[in-house]
Amino acid sequence: MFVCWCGSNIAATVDVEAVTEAVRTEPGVVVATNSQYMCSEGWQSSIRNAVAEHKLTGIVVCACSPRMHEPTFRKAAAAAGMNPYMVEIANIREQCSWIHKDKPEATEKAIILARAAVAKLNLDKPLTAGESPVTKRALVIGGGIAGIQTALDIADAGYEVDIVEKSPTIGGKMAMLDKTFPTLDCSACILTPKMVDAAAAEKISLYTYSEVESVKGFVGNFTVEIRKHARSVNSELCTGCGVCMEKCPSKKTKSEFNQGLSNRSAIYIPFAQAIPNVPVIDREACIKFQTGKCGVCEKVCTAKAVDYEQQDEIVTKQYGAIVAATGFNPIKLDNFDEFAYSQSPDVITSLEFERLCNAAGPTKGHVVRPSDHEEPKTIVFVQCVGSRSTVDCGKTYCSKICCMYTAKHAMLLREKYPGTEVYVFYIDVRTPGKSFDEFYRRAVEEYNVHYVKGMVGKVAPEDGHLRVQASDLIADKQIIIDADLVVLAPAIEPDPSARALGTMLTASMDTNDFFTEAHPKLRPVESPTAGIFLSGVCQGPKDIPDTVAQAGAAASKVIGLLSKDKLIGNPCVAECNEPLCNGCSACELVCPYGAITYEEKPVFDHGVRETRRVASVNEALCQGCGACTVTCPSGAMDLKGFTNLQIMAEVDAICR
Amino acid sequence: MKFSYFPGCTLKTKAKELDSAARGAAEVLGVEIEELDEWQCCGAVYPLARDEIATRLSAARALIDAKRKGQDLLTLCSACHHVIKRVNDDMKTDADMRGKVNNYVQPEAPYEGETRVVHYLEMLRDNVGFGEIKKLVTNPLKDRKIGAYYGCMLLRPSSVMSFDNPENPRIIEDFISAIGAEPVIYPYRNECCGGYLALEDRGISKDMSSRVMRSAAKAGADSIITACPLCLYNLNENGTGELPVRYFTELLAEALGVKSEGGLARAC
Amino acid sequence: MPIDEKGTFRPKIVAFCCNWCSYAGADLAGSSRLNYPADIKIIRVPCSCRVNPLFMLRAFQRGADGVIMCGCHPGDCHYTSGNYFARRRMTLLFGMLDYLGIEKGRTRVEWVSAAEGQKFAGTMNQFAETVKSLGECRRIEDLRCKESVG
Amino acid sequence: MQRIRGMMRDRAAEMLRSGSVSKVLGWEKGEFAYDETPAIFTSADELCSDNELGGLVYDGFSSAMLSKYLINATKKDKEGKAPKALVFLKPCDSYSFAHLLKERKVERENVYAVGVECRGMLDIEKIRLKGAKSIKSVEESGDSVNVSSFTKDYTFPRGEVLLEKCVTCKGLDFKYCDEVIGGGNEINWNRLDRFAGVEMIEEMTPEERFNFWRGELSRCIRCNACRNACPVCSCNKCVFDNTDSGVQSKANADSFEENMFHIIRAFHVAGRCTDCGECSRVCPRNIPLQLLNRKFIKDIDALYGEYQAGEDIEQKSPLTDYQFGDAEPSVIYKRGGGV
Amino acid sequence: MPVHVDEKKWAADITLSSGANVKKCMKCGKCSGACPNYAEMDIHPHKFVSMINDCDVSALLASKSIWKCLSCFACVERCPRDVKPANIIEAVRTRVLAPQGQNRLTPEGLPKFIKDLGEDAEKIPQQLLASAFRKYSR
Repeated sequence: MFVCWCGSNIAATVDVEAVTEAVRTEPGVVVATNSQYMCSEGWQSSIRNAVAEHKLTGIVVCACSPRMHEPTFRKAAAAAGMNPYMVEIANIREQCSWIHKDKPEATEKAIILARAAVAKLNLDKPLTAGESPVTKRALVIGGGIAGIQTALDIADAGYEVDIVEKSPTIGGKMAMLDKTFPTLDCSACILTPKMVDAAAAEKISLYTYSEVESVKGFVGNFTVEIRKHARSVNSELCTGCGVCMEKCPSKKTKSEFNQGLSNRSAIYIPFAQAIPNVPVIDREACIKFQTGKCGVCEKVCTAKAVDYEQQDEIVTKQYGAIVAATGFNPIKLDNFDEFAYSQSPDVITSLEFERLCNAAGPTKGHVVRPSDHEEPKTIVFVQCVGSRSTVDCGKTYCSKICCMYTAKHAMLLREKYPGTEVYVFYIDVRTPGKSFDEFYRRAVEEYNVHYVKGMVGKVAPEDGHLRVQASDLIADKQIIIDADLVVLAPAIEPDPSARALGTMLTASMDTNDFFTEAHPKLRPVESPTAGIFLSGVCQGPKDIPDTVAQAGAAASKVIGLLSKDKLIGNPCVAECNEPLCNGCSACELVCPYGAITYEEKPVFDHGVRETRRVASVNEALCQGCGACTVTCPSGAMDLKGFTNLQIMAEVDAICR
Repeated sequence: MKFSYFPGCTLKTKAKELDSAARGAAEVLGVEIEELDEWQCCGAVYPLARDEIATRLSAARALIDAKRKGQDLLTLCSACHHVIKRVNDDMKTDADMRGKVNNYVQPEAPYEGETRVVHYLEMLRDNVGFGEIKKLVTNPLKDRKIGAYYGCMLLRPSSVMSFDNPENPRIIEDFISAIGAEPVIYPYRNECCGGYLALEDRGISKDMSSRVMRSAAKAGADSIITACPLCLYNLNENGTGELPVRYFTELLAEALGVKSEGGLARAC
Repeated sequence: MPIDEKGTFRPKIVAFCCNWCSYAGADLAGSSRLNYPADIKIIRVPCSCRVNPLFMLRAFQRGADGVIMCGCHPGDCHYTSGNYFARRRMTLLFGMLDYLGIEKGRTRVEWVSAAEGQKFAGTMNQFAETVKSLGECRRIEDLRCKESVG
Repeated sequence: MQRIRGMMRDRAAEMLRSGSVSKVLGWEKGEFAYDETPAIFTSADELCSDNELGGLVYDGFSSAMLSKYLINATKKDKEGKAPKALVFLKPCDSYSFAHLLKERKVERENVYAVGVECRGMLDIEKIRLKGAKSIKSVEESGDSVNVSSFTKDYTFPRGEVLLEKCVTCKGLDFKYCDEVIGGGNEINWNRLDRFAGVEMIEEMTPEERFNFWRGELSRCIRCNACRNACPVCSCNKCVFDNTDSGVQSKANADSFEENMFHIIRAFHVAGRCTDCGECSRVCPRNIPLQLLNRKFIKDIDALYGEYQAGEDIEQKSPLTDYQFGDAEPSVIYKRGGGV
Repeated sequence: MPVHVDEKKWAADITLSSGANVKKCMKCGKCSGACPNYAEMDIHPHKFVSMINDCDVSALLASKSIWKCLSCFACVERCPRDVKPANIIEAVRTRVLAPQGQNRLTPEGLPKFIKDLGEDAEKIPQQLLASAFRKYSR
């Protein structure tokens, strides 16, 4: 029994001496002592000495949360030659000293917690963790900048990596952007080389127009089914000449890539630099698929690549690690019609504005009103549309990127069209980041953008203008602006595919469907589920620099995992006491991992040998949740490390 | 289809045509309307203060009466609808209020917001169906360009009223299409007409009502319809006068070929 | 009746917390220094689905005055589905305890995520208050056990 | 009944003679006119004999359920071969049979299941309570029951002397039977709602509920009859007998401690109980144990949709299944009565 | 900032009666941006929220804005934080009307308004009178 002071963290409200004395007489306790910092190297060696001297078979540490130092003490026990799972921790810091002010009360509770830990330890059995091999290949889900960067870094370390992207090309949202803040360099110029690298890298395989269908297995040994949607074009044969797109008679579909600001053909490549440079047929829009008549693309294709018969294909592959990089979307603005988004074509989102600005966009970079293609003279930007909102249609968080890209948009407008008046309505301008605030100040000071603190209350499309009614909180007045173009900065939200993927990966998500990290500060790129890593906005709003940094961090974690030949498993797995097993299958039904199977087995029960149908646990698949143990009517299923008797012993110790 | 019906004071006096046209149309549509036996004025404005009980009682009584009959409560006047629906929401969600009101009214069983409050327009949309109305129209109002005026009370606050998208509603537009006319969308259809300020400060009502009417006229409407007697009064008396304003039930009755005393006789 | 020097009743409360969400939530409550009564003692389990209704009965039998179970929010279970099973089990158990005449306020289930330290402390304060107001739970307790232990 | 018995005998004897089955599970006469007991017949002669105790019988006292006997009757021998048994099942017994199939306690191929018509079983206690003592014989004819004792003869309306479990009969359908003898799935007696008893308790105050159960459960003598009769309680080794389970039996404990046994047992069979009512029927202390199980059934039906164990063996039982939108445990706080 | 004791209590009363949570306000000003009668007001919707938060109640009680708010709920509807400024304005108004003799509109005073309207007076719907009395008197 070792009691830690944690400096004054514990010792200030818990009388550690009293705790030490109180537990000394508990059954099984041989040594009881306390010290300043149990987790320090010095004390860990004293633990080692005590183990050797008193031939200890188990240790109870009264200290901070086991979520903090359980691994530390287990290592110390192992180093002392003990079974590392013969360690129990009584949490007398987070769950005692930090929350209670009254010293006698806190001390009493600490003693009870220590007793419960002793009671549990007395029933602990040495456990041996199983080992499992590591498949040396990684899967990256999502082919935006986050996924591309992660894959490049993993491949660079010499491991194979597959990217699964659900749209026909990699590139993601970054491919749609015009310039990037705060340097104003062209987005395509810095992204395209990376896309090309990803396509060319020997270790990287791209699965575009594909989705993850199912995920089974566990860290080091995932089995993933990937559905390759039928492109209707044979990628091997296609030369990417583009004749099919020119000749296609169905040209009325809104271009997803251009945010609906232009139309595309039914057979299409989203944009010129798309990778792979192979078109897909949108079967909903294709005349051949809808009516059976047409077939123009097949006729004009000299490479004979068009294949109407192509079917979806399921590819099954093994991976050691999976990276989620599913990215984001701006929220739908249906519930923000006070800004008239669905009532006027001249009210646009910032992503639509990016396409209007972009030289490769639908207007060749001319910023014009979508309604009449006139150059706007007065432009109003509205910040925080749906961000920082506690009403149903909004998001409670700050979307982080809008302040900076709006400053960029305003600046670009004023530079290109010096005759324009540009207003930005903001609640706060948030610019933490290197050279960010300077960038925003340039917009105000050098480019004369009108920043107004206040919110727009209504946009009324009238007489070909947009009558913007807003408040100016500094001047304490309501202002009316007749604008030609209104640009809304919508909140960003995780891609809708993330939710289903989270369930498949058993990776936890927060209430906004962002993936949760294993620790918000110390393990920001790992999911709490082993073997699942997070890259980019799927974990939380981020700009490009942050995304690339996180992508690299996720890659390094993956590389660390793949570099191991074997993984030590969790020994706290379910175990079937065969003579007790009824063979009823209840446990099999509740196991989320398919770790339980039934076998006909000889069973010795009271000297009788019988062949019975009994449950058998695959220790490599079992994650140790314990669902089976409770559902088992006969008590045959138990969970190592958290056995029925152990938990009841804890209950008894607490209640006595 | 049978509904309890709360007409409200104004429909018994200045807005008789709103009421009579609604009853006439309902007959054609096969909707039975049963006026509550003893209703009292809803108070016309919803008491925002949470500590006001007395001003909620008449709405609560109407709701309890409808519950007793096991019927949904149909309303027509925007103000009545607003008040009754919000009081019902209080009864559902505010335990404190619920206790106090029940204590006052002493119904046989405590009322907990069980009654569904349905506006006539919602009834047309959800119970009859605009498609069905289209079929029953004998006198489609062709070549008419009509601007729907929602005002405030039907739509807001949407969390309670849940009538339609509060910033871009379509129920009256769909109604206009159903009776064969062309709906005209204009940006001020959900902005205030000036409301009760008409009594004290007519200037404000004039500004606001004129803005609404101008906005509709600019968008190409040849008339405006509404469900609210006060909106109709303000637009007619304080608007620019460039467009006629009618109750939506009048046009419904007209389209369904219902003969009515008074209402339809008015020229517009 | 366990009564402290100040003469107030000190209930015994057992809290089962799943390792991934609620136990972490409790840790967060701790590191945020959010106070709740020392009467509450937490038992760590891997998942709320590990909590056998038997454990709760055992706690009452051994003299607990209240038992609370906390797990990940529905949909967020680390093991995908554990809390769904736990939810059904506990709902039925609580219904049965109520049916046997045990006060409803002595049992509770609350979903607390790792980020909800505030909620954890709030829940515990509220629960302890309720249990305290109900007084000592004599009903289900096995008196013999108490005597033999001590 | 005589006619049905004849058909049963003919059919069973034929199956035994042809070797299609090696044993028949039925009922034979007991010491008195009303205490028939389950019996295993291995020869046609034994089955058809009409001497004092021998021979297959079937009448209003054949209430014991035979389903559970199949577990042992069809157990594999040393060579791993399982005998095939014919079993007679009343409608409610067939649900329990189905449940045993579902939990793989009995393999379908080892059983030839014959459903037999049931018109509700008789309750000797009720007959006694009506004044009939020293009963010599009981004859059933139509809707009346003729009881003759050594002193006097009585006639009772059948509906008044039915077993409690039959008064609240859940239906006369047969599940998973190979054939049915007799039939008619119309209940022709005055049936009470099976949840009426549960509702009555639910309407009590917590204090009353507690006192009610304390009164009932304190009578328990831990004879284990309920457990032994229960078709769902078929564990190889019961947790109460297992010294490693932490809940092993504690005989002679404080009286109310026994409610732990019954709560745990009720929870163990929750979602699996077929509502056969054997627990209440066999209890020598007349504890209404079925009211515990029915509480779970009622809650399950209300919260997770109607579920009848044994109805469909492919269906997941409610406690091994879930829905995202399931009710939260806090629903119980909304129920009336107490805090 | 020292706050007058009574004002603190008033602010608490008003907050309670309004059912609004002024602490949730993030000072974006959308309420005032949405208000259709902003020009007529001396103190604007967003300031009602912040002044209640600061317990600066006397100024609000004297404000003419409470008679100009139309209860059109545009501010309530569009507030991204669900603060309900209109409820606060209403709560201030009820507080002003609460003492005896503070009614802004009385049955005796009504004929004057109606006379002002001239021959239009007969068109006034009941609804207008009822709502005006509710808003201006107790």
